[in-house]
Amino acid sequence: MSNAIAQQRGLGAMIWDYITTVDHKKIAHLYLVSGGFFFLIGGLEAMIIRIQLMKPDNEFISAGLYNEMITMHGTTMIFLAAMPLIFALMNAVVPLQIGARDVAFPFLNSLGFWLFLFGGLLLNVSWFTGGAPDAGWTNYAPLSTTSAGHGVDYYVMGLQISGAGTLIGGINFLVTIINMRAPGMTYMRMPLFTWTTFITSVLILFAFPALTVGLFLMMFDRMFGSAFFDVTAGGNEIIWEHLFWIFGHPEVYILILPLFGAFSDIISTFSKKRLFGYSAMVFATVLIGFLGFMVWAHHMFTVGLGPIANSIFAVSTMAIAVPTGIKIFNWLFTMWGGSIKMSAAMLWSIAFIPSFTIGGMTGVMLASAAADYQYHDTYFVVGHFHYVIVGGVVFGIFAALHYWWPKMFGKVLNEKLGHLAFWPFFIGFHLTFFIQHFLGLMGMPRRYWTYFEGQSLATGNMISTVGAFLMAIGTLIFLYNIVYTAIKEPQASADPWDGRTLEWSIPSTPPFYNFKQTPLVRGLDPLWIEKMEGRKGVTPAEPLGDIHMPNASVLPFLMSLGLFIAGFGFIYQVDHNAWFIAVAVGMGLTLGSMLTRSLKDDLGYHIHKEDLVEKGDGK
Amino acid sequence: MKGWIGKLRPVFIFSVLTLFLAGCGEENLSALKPKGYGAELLLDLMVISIAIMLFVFVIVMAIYTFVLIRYRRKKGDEDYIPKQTEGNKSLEIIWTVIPILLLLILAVPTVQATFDLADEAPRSEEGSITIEVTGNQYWWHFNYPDQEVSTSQDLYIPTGERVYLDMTSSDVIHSFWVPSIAGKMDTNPGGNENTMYLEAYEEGVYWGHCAELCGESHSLMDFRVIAVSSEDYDQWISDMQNIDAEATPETQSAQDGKAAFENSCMGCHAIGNSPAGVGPNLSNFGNRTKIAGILDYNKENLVDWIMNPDEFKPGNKMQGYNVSEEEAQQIADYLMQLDHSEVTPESVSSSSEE
Amino acid sequence: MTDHTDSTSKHKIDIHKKEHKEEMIHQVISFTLMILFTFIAFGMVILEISSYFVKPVLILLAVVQVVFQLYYFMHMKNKGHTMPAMMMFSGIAVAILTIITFTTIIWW
Amino acid sequence: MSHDDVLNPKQMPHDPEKATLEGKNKFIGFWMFLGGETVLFASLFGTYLALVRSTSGENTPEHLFGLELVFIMTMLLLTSSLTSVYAMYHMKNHDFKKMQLWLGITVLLGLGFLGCEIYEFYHYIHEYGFTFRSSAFGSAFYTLVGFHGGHVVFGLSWIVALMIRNQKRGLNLYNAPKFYIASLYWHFIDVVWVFIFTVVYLMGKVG
Ligand code: HEA
Ligand code: HEA
Ligand code: HEC
Ligand code: CUA
Ligand SMILES: [Cu+2]
Repeated sequence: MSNAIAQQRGLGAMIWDYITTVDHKKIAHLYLVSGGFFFLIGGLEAMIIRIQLMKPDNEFISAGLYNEMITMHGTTMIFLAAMPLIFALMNAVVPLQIGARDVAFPFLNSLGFWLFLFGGLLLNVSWFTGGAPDAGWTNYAPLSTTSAGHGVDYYVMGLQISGAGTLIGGINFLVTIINMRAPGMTYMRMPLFTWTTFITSVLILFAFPALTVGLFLMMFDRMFGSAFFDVTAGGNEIIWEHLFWIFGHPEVYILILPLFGAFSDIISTFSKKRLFGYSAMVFATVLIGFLGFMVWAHHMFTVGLGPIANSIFAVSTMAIAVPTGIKIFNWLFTMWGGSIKMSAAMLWSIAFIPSFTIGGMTGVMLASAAADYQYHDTYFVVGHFHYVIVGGVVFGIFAALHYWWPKMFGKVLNEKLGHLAFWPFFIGFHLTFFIQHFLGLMGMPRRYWTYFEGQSLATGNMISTVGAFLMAIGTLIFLYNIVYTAIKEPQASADPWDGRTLEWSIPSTPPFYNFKQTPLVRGLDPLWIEKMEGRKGVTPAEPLGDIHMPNASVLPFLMSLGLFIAGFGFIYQVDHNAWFIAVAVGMGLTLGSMLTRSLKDDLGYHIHKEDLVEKGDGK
Repeated sequence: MKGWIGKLRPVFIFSVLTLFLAGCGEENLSALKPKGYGAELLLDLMVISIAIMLFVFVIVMAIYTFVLIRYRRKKGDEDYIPKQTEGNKSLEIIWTVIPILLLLILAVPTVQATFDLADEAPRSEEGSITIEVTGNQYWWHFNYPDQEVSTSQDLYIPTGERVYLDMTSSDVIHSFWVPSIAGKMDTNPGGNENTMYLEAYEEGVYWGHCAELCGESHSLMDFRVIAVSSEDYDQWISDMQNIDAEATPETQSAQDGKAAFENSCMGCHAIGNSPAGVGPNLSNFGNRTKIAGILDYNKENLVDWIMNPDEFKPGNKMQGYNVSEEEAQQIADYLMQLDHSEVTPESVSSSSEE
Repeated sequence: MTDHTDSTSKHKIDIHKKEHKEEMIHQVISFTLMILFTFIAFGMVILEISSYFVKPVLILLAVVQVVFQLYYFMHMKNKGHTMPAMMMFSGIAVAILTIITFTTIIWW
Repeated sequence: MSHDDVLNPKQMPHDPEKATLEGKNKFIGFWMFLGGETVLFASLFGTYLALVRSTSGENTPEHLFGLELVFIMTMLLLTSSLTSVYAMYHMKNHDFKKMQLWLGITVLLGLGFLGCEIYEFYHYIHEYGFTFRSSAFGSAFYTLVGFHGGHVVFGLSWIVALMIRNQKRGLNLYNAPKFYIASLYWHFIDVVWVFIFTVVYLMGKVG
């Protein structure tokens, strides 16, 4: 029986420990490192894009490579950077916030991670095997179905595998939040980050199947000769667009909602105030999630759906501004009358409010269906979505990382360097993307490899590129901060921010079983309540007892590896039948691991209460 | 929607936009300088929406600035514990209802404009012009079915009149966009035909772009809309109808070029009316201002293009023929004298500059 | 759960057995109805009744059958199923939206 | 509750499938999964409905489909749904033998269904030359019905694996949730079939 206490037995042991771990806190580390890695790759791709567009008639990279660059930039950033970073936060924080010892499905949690990672690796292998996907991250048919080479096949297989991982992760969080809450933690006492994780998981559950089907159809068309999107055989290319956006629009709320939650927690902590309008915030989250499913066709206003459909989708899209506005105002009024501390985490959150508001407002402008005939597929749209994504999601990830870093790694990120990273990134962000709105209106379509002298687009693009470099500088300072903190900063206390929620009631970093005794929750912001009543920690809900823990397992890794191998088989069987061997080997590995999992009992093990007492804090 | 919005527009553009940029882009490329009905309608709509957004933004920023200045933690206040307010019903109602009202103000003109731009009713009237637009990787084909005239790359339309477009694609999805005259519309392959209309106010040459990613040379799939007076338009149509594809060119070089062209190029290119083709229709190639939509129009460039099209438009479909440099020179001579009409982009831009 | 004394749990088991029996009866009834609906559905098609009428009825019959499956066979009517029910309904809502789209605003 | 209790319950509780936390998690988690599957199949149905008229040549739904076989398949699958209900009934009464028996019957009925389906596909391909690649309708038909068939295969393998694995040791609190969710899966397969025979076959026949 493996012991989950990480022992310092050298690098090999540590790697093995991470490969087999089912501990949500370690899985959070895995997500963070791989998501961070992909963020750097996506950022590098963004820099190459910006360098190419720096001046008119530039030929820094070729047109074909440029299309691969934007496709991989969009795909990497959305699926392989933003999503995993969000999953890192959810894994690190949600079980602690609800007072749980573990997630509902530790094994599946690990499987979800490895599927994502192998899917992402598969996608990126395409760079080295003759060309990355080049049909845009939206992969519209028939451009994608007719794209030469195997790039799009990698897109299909890579996203299919990592998408399965995301779906599994989503179900895990749903059940964790439904079933694993500590006594007294009613739904209306859950911290906002937990709430938004919950709604996000619901969105994942209902949005990803549409992508799954879309990818299957794309796979069949490209690899097995079916005719879904092939108009010459009676197919219809618009089906892909619908399936993609039925998934794609909820996806953007999957990205932003968890960070709305993180901002809520951060803003209330650093204003020393309870979140203003808690129930309205919860309601707004649910409403955004709900409306998020009825608006996808706003990405298709120019497809020719007709004025009736366009009008309906325009109005329903605009409706989302209402719950989002509720949130913005509630954050403002949380700070109102508070005592605002400008920590680095708070700085990112403060910067988020106006940035996201601008992005949201350009969103509403886009929602105006007829006006979108001008905006659509121009840099105005690029401006819009980077404002919400970078100004919302990326700012949010930075804020949340600063906030929860002590809980994840036991040290507070250096505040000075935190501020130092913020300013170039913030200024660079506005320089890069604000000007793009005007470029769009001045007639610059998106996904343009180059533009010409004499179109008055040069100055704007130059400014935009300069801004991107500033963002890169900010990112590098942040990376430096991580290293600096690891070496120089002292161990953090359990509650460095004067926190309000349960994660701050246990040591930083928490013991692997999280809570020695399950806490009793007596209201919203349980730790704050206890502190106000003069107690040190949270009242336990049970006497000290044995703790049941799951076993580590290498099977999730093997299952994902199997699909990775089978992925190559599917991609290349078009060229040669022998590649079906890879399919067989890979699927054999995956199905064999699944069978092992299902036939071998895995009952976990117990930590005895005597051991808990001896270990004191579990440190 | 004209009226007050119309008056607001110049003021607005002047005050806000010029703040950020010296100009608003190229005269005939920018959506901010409308020269046609659609673009104007849409700019009005944008102005309404920007006004609403600015209003909201000012309010948000006012609260924001006040809060940040007033409630920032000060030295000595570290232990101060603020009042833990739960919320406020009337505030909640205010910031729910006011946005709803603002959005309604935006929704009404949005729906109106959406239906307006889809209005096909006048089309059935006598004499209305229909043009079939086909997007191809990476060029545009325009066919005037009623007049039996075809052209590529340059779309001629009369001013002050609605011209209806029936739009499809021969390969992947493209999107037809002339920012200063109208919005954009996708061209779909297969049976999903789209329609839109153009109405240009002034004579002029307007830039058009392909706005949907369609492959390597997506960014090079430019075209032009040439708006001319209705007399000139009629003139142009009749000039085009009377092209004699067999006419013998004047110079010897051009005559040789014609022979070489017929030998190597006719499989894809047509001179005279051809509702569709593998390559652009070259009937009035002598009147172009650009080669393949992007290159400056001169003989040198044309020869280069013929010898090596892939260098200028990566991935384009002009391939599989074999001509020598000399033949290319002759073909260029031939093609450049195919100027059958007095109505040309030059004639328009010179007249509109006066 | 294991700490009931023997006599009460014996009693409980009997009660439960009875409950299970009753539930089983419901399930058999719903099964019979489902079979009946299937007969009607196939019958209508074989008899070639006008399609304007048949199509909605077929859909209706399918929906009723599925309700039986969910509520009786899969116990969604029992307590402890609020979350499952909520998720199924959300899923069904998205499903309906999707299908409406695919039958209306995609051409031909 | 220690794990010895889980594997050797001295006394089975009322709802053995939900008696442990793991069981409860599986139960809720599986329902969530079914919610997702609903959207998955809806996307497939939507695609099918959008492409059902994109036929080529003779091979239209009216022409291809025969109702007799579909009727038999429907009866097999509906009955198997009932038999798996019986199995769960016996599980709740802690009667492992009978549970296994009814699960066995379920599997047999499922295999019968699968046999018919394979025959049907074979028939279309060889009699009519109607394949996955013939037309957009062909692609959509085989994909929708094939996805369902794939679910049947997976469901059957799952149930058989569970039956064999637990043959010797009987019902306990560790495997009860597994049996229960496998049966939920089986019902869901039936739910999907109800729509397939209605939307694909019956409405296809009506035209
Ligand atoms: C995190 C991601 C994210 C978020 C949160 C949003 C939020 C919104 N988006 Fe955005 N969007 C994207 C990511 C995102 N979007 C991406 C990636 C694309 C491009 C995809 C591609 O094509 O590649 C896109 C594209 C896109 C389009 C298609 C454009 C086109 O291609 O032509 C549209 C059109 O309606 C749109 C609208 C909106 C709206 C109305 C919101 C709303 O949710 C915004 C709501 C917020 C506010 C409005 C601000 C706060 C509110 C108040 C202060 C209250 C008062 C306000 C008013 C009364 C206005 N988005
Ligand atoms: C989460 C989503 C996300 C994020 C964070 C970003 C971040 C950025 N994006 Fe991107 N973007 C998209 C999602 C995102 N983008 C999508 C979906 C598209 C559409 C794609 C399509 O059309 O299909 C797009 C398209 C897009 C375009 C339009 C391309 C075109 O249409 O032709 C541009 C152009 O400026 C751009 C720029 C940037 C920039 C400058 C950043 C910056 O914020 C990046 C900042 C980060 C860095 C600068 C990293 C710094 C680090 C280093 C440089 C060190 C590297 C070191 C090592 C690797 C060791 N993006
Ligand atoms: C296989 C088909 C094919 C052949 C053969 C071919 N072309 Fe082309 N041609 C095209 C296509 C396709 C384009 C449009 C390229 C683009 O813009 O993407 C084109 C564009 C052009 C243009 C620019 C048209 C414009 O409207 O600006 C010229 C000029 C031209 N071709 C001349 C020739 C000559 C001369 C030859 C023979 C020596 C030739 N082509 C042979 C397919 C062909
Ligand atoms: Cu055609 Cu882009
Ligand atoms: Cu959207």
